[in-house]
Amino acid sequence: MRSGVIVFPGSNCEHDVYHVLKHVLGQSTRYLWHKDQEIQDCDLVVVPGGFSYGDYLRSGAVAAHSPILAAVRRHAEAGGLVLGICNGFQILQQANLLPGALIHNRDLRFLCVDAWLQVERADLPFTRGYHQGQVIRIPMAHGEGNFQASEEQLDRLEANGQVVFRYRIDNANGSARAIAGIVNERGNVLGLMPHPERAAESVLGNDDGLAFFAGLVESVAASATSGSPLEVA
Amino acid sequence: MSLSPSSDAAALEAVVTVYPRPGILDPQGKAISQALERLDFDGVTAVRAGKVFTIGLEERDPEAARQAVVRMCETLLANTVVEDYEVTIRAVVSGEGES
Amino acid sequence: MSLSPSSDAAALEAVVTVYPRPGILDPQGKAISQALERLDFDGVTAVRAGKVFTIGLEERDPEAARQAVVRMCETLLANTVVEDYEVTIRAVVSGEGES
Amino acid sequence: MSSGENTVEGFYEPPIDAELAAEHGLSAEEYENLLAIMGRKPTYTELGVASALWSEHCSYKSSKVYLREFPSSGPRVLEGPGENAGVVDIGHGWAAVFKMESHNHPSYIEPYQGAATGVGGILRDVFTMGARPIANLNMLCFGEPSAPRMSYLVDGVVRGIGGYGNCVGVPTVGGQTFFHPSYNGNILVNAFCLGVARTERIFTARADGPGNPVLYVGSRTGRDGIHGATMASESFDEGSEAKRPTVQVGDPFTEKVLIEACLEAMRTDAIVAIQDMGAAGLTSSAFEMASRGDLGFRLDLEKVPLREKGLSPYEIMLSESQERMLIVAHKGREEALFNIFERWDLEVSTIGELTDTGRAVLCYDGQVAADIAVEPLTDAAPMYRRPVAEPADLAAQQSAPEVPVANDPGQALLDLLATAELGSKEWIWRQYDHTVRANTVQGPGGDAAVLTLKGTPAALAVTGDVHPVYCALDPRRGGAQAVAESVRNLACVGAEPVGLTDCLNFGNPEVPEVSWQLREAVLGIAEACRAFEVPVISGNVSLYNENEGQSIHPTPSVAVVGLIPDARHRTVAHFLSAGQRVLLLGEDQSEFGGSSYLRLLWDIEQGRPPMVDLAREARLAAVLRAAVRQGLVDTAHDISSGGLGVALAEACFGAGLGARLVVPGGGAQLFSETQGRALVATTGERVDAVLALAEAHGVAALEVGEVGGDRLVVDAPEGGFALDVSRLREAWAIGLPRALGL
Ligand SMILES: Nc1ncnc2c1ncn2[C@@H]1O[C@H](COP(=O)(O)OP(=O)(O)O)[C@@H](O)[C@H]1O
Ligand SMILES: [Mg+2]
Repeated sequence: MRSGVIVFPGSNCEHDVYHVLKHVLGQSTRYLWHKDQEIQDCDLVVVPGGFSYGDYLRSGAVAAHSPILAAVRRHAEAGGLVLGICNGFQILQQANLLPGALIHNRDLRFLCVDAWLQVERADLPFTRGYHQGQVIRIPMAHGEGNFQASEEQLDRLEANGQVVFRYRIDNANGSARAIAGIVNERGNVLGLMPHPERAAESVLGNDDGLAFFAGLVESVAASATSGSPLEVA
Repeated sequence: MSLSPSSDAAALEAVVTVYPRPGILDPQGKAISQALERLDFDGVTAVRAGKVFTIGLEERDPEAARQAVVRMCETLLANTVVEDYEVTIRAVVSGEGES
Repeated sequence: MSLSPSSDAAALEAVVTVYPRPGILDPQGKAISQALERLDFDGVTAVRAGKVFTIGLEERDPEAARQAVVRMCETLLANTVVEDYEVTIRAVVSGEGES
Repeated sequence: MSSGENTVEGFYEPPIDAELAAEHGLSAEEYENLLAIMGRKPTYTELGVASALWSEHCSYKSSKVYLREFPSSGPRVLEGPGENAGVVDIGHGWAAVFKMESHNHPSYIEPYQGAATGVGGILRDVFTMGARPIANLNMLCFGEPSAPRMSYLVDGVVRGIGGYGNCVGVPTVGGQTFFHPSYNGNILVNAFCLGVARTERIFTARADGPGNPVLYVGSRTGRDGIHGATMASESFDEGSEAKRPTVQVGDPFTEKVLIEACLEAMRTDAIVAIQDMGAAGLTSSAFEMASRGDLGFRLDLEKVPLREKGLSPYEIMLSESQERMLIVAHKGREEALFNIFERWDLEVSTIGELTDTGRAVLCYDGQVAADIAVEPLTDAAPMYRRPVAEPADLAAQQSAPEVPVANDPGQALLDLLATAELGSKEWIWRQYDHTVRANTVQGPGGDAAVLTLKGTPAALAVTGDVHPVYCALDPRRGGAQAVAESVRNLACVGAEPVGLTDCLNFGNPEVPEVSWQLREAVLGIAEACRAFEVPVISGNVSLYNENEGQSIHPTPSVAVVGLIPDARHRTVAHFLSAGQRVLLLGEDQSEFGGSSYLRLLWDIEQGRPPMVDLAREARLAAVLRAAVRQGLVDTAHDISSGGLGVALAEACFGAGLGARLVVPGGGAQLFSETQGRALVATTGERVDAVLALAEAHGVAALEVGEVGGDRLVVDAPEGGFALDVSRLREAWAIGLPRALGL
């Protein structure tokens, strides 16, 4: 799998994702610069966590207008895989690649805890490493991760099977319907608040997140041999 | 709204306020209500918390200025999925008064 | 300032704006200026970013209302070490207009 | 240059006299000395510069005589005190770079920005050495939770530390939080940062090569934090609000970009020296770089990027605006640097050059605002051996208090756990990103934080300690105790200490009792460092911490970095599974001086603090390290504040597991704070192996029971208790937020 990890000024998880893809999984991985106009030769584009451009105004608001995002949009439209983690999720939302909004956590504080996530569907390239209903432990760390959307929109997300990860045990940031991660209708753009890349090595005492990336690698490899497009039917 | 009646040549600035849409969760407004209550401020019926921006403009035509600022709101300053905004164009007041 | 000329019995609300003091670094304002520039909005001379609160009040006397809100600012809404605030008392406008 | 008149057109400069010098904090003697060095009256800018360089903060004039006591060399030490941060070799071609610094006064005035800029400052000290920051700690001392403004201060400080650290993406992995009335009017915020660098890629702030250009990078200069004293002087037109010094506001985004851009720039070979602009801003950074290289420099101050118009040369030299760096580049190779900084959208400008004159010449539009010899000014920085006196009431304070019996030890334990001091600090650290960078093996909540060193089998451990009450009752013992506890905490995760940094927070050194405390604490730390063979590689001193004329408790914070050769050997500080058998290492001596039990339950702050037997501590640490590294234990937790009772309860919380134990003593003795103790838990044959290991090292070891169930049951001759773990946990979990009403 060839991956590109975007670097915005203020990104701070780009090294972590790069490390997992490149060094833990041995995949071809490179950084993409926020001023780049093109994405070439990438199966997967990762929009990493951090505080892009400081996020002083609103998380993701400025990054959504950066040159690379136009290229991400084209990549997504062409069926390429796009993964937004934490700030990356916020950015994809601000760029209208994913629905809803991520507002301040319920108690208005930054929250860094391990989240228990239920995998709602395991038929996506992003979740092939898990089985449906599996509960995994993934670190989260954010101040604006409270997923909100209108009731109709939430119903639509549920009906379409776009809710991919849900908080279990504790919905600490107050997200509507405990939503932690969603996918677009086509199934190739995923955003989630918790950080699977922070739990991808056994030395850290938790590698629940490794299957996330390993599953992606498998999916891409499988689609390459079968020649079939990546997204789910 | 409150367009200043000053001459066309006056320097303009925009004041933009951005609030969570009615019906959308406003954790900040809620927290402030509760804090005010805890501090024994009675008689507060509701609090909405938002952001405000004062934007100095080179444009001297109020209508053109408004249009530009509305575009800024749509693209950057407000998250129109969950927020409403309001733009006021006024002549620059020099010297900031504290109430 | 812009006290509405409505009857004494009108419901009041306060609009409080809170800005970083002049001279103090305003990273948010700076970030917004730069972002607007990157988005090709020319002609922006300066951006100041602050907070705004709309506070519904039971008090019907504008002066008493102002005094209460000033106290809220001093104790909670503004950090007077680094921020200035401004209070406007007005009659409640029902229905929010977007510009 | 004649003085007493304006040096630069357009800026008012007040007449220079002894009074103005005094307002700048210079004593009469120091001012005389300055006149002698200069051979004339200084200009206004020169006076500002000299007084900044000779301030306590920059010159360490009251503490320097003591700091020499610290052992600061060792086989691993690559840079000791004197640089922006200390550097130790940790093998595999890597160096650990770390330092701690205070931001006490600013945090009391504006807690969010004060704490945030404290974090920003210490990060710059570390990355300026060429290191990538990988972990932060924060050591906090607050007043009583019920004191005025206190919950506001706690909330602001915690948000500020989080706001800055989270944004720059450096995990905050630990710290300490203490509450005591002595900090009611003067809180302490000490920030520590650890970075890693390749050993061959360490940068220093030593200027070299006359003719080399001086570059300014980062945020623009505003009127942030310019000398309070000078601002009070009449030299400023009154009523001119805009000229007032302003609170420093942190911009973590700019810092983050600076980190990335500087680390990239450091790979170009275009940098001769680099230094952040910290306290006293451009003044101290420029003078320190020049004096380390025995050179002079010329700055064209009109080239300094300004945030607002009209800053005078004086203000430009003394501004403490954040997120700024000073770089000496190789002449002709600036282009490479400009390209990098511009790629990161950072402002960079050449503001001067190095000279071989040995003089600092500060110009503004060609007019000379200052022309002053560097070396005499930095060399002549005052140094005082201030009078010391043991406090008159020391003997009374140290007299052994009567220890009230604990009729209901279970209730006493619940009450202790519910205090802000001993309650869980999770409310604080869950607001800090402690997992970013994906190195965190053990974050906050354990005895020491553990971070992997990617690409190697090794890990780094880090912890910080100080017990201000012990230090008040016996500063020498307190200083030694802080080091001993850190070393013990590191040993619990299998780490061997490789270096220490300190932050000495004291009251007014002109009070002889305070200078005595300072001396004693330093001697205690030094003695312990020698015993454990831990070099002091960096540090910071914060004096004049007073509360209505009353000095704070002496608070010599220390942070120690340790090395774990193989990160796979992992222990945690809590019980892991039913059936684990629990062992006590070390023996209780029934010591209650300064203890939590006496203070928090009986309001008695008296007695000598627990003895610190350094040889015994070293043996205990050796046993713990060996046990962890040989995989003999899965749980290790040190016994400190609140004694065995609190340590046992804490060990139950991690996995919600109870234990059934029989211990000696009991009653109040469960809360004795004798040092040199730890509890470990393990299974099967490893129990005997641990006992044998302890015996071989001459450390007392006793098996006391077994993990299991959901109750903590402690049997003891003088009274035990049996309590649901959930009940203990509840008390402990909400103690801190409830005390603060947050
Ligand atoms: N301000 C803080 N920030 C982060 N972690 C903290 C803070 N205060 C305390 N902690 C963490 O809480 C735990 C308990 O602290 P403490 O009782 O001082 O530990 P110990 O007694 O082992 O030194 C430690 O893991 C420490 O790192
Ligand atoms: Mg401690």
